[in-house]
Amino acid sequence: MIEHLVPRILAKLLIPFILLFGLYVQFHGDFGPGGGFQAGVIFAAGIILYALIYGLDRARRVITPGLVAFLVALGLLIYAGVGVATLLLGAEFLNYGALDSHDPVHGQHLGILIIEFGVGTTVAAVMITIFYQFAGRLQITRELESDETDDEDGEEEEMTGSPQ
Amino acid sequence: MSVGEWEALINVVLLGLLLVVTFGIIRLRNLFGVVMLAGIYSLLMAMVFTLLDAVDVAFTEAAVGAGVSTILSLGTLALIDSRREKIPFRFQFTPMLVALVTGAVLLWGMQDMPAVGTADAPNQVHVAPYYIERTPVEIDVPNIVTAVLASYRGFDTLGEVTVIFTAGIGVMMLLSSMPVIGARRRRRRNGDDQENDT
Amino acid sequence: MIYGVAALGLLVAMLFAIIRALLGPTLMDRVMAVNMFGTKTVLLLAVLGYLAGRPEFLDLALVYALMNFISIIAVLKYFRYRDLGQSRVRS
Amino acid sequence: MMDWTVIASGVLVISGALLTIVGAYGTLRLPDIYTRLHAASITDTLATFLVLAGLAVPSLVAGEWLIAIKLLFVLIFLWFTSPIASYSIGHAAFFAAQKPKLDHDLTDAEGGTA
Repeated sequence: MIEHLVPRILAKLLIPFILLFGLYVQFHGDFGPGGGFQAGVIFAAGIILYALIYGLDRARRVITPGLVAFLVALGLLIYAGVGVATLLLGAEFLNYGALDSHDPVHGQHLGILIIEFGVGTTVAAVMITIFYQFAGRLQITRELESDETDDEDGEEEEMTGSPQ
Repeated sequence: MSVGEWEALINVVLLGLLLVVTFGIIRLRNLFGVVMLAGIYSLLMAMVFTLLDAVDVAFTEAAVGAGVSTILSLGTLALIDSRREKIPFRFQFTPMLVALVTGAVLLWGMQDMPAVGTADAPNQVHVAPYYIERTPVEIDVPNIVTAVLASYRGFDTLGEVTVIFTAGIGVMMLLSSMPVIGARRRRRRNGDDQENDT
Repeated sequence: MIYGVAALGLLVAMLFAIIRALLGPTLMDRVMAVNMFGTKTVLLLAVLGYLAGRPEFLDLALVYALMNFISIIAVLKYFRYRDLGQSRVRS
Repeated sequence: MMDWTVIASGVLVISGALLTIVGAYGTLRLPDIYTRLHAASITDTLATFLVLAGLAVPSLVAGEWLIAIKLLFVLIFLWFTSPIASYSIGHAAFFAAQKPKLDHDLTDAEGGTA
């Protein structure tokens, strides 16, 4: 796709806006429509657009599959970690009021912000993962086929084709 | 006409369009066309949700429908051979009967339901007043939906995130390249003598 | 009132787009109908926000305006390469 | 109360909606994908501008700058993204080996000369 000039240039212009809008939806969810789930999907869509335009290999260099797999787990851990933290502070599981000992309302604000961030992280990472796996599958299939026919060729492709 | 009447009229038109698109999806025998019509369906649903004042749901529908669902469907189509899906359209009596009876039962059951937006409907008087009254005091965020989703029903949302997490892990395990490449390496390592077989 | 009339006009245009999507005849006609439908959705969401007196709906219109074309680019890539993960021009 | 903001806003929005209908009707009548694309994308610019400008008038008069700026962003993004979409559809149609219908391909009913 990189040889298509018009989508490439305009995508270069628009991807920052998509990512910024994702962050706006993420942190503006308390005030207007939106929240972690929507923000994660929008953010992932920006990355997917990059992968579509510049190719999967370059996208995988920017956001490595290892990092994405880490983020998938991290978001859920943030969410559950907040619950454990409130347990340790002496309140019920996920009762954010305990996060601030002076002002429970402020604790609620903080808790909602953190768990929405966790939700956004997991959703964005899962969406990117699903896209990576679906889009990268044909490459693997081709490699396997070329491997069966010509073993010497397969050796080289493995270096470039295998994910980090 | 008042605003409410206009909204009702637009709602009826949107639902009619939804019906047309649904029948189109059923009749279409081409998977790519079905993916495209499903995109239109998603856009229509976002507008219906907006008219029902469910802005957060509409937002989710918008983000997923515009952003990723079509792309993931196309990714799936690229993996399978979509041109082979020539299913002949033929009328089948029993499924039609079951669908008609189920629809009739649902319509009959709808008689007892309160009208959309009725203030004294059971779902409006159960916990909703509590949320509306207590949110400014206890949580103090302007968007009550966020307060309910993230705080009052935080445990439920934790479960939803776990579902998404599981989906991601499942796709990773099913489609990931790691096991395949590992198997190939193994095969190559101990398969020098079997090279003639392949 | 005016916004209601405008919304009905946009709905008529949407009906035309759906007819085009259902009739085809080629796949690209359907893709074009979806794209056209997306643009009209942005406009209708904005008009609905004003009709209901809640211009916060504009966030929704903004999402569609920003992201509706991504799926169309995926369609181009699908038709051109049959592979959404394609990276460079094959020699 | 029919003051000038309502009239200006109404005229702009209604004319935009009319143009949208004309463009959508064009996609029904025109014979092949390339001409239909022309009809679909020509409404994306002017009709979009008219509708969104009509919506912006009352907000600007009322001094709600945030809403007007959001409308402006919607307009700008639509102006950026719909040409990409049209370009992509045209290219995809070309790669799908669709030939444009020329004059001698058309029947009389479609407005051809042959």
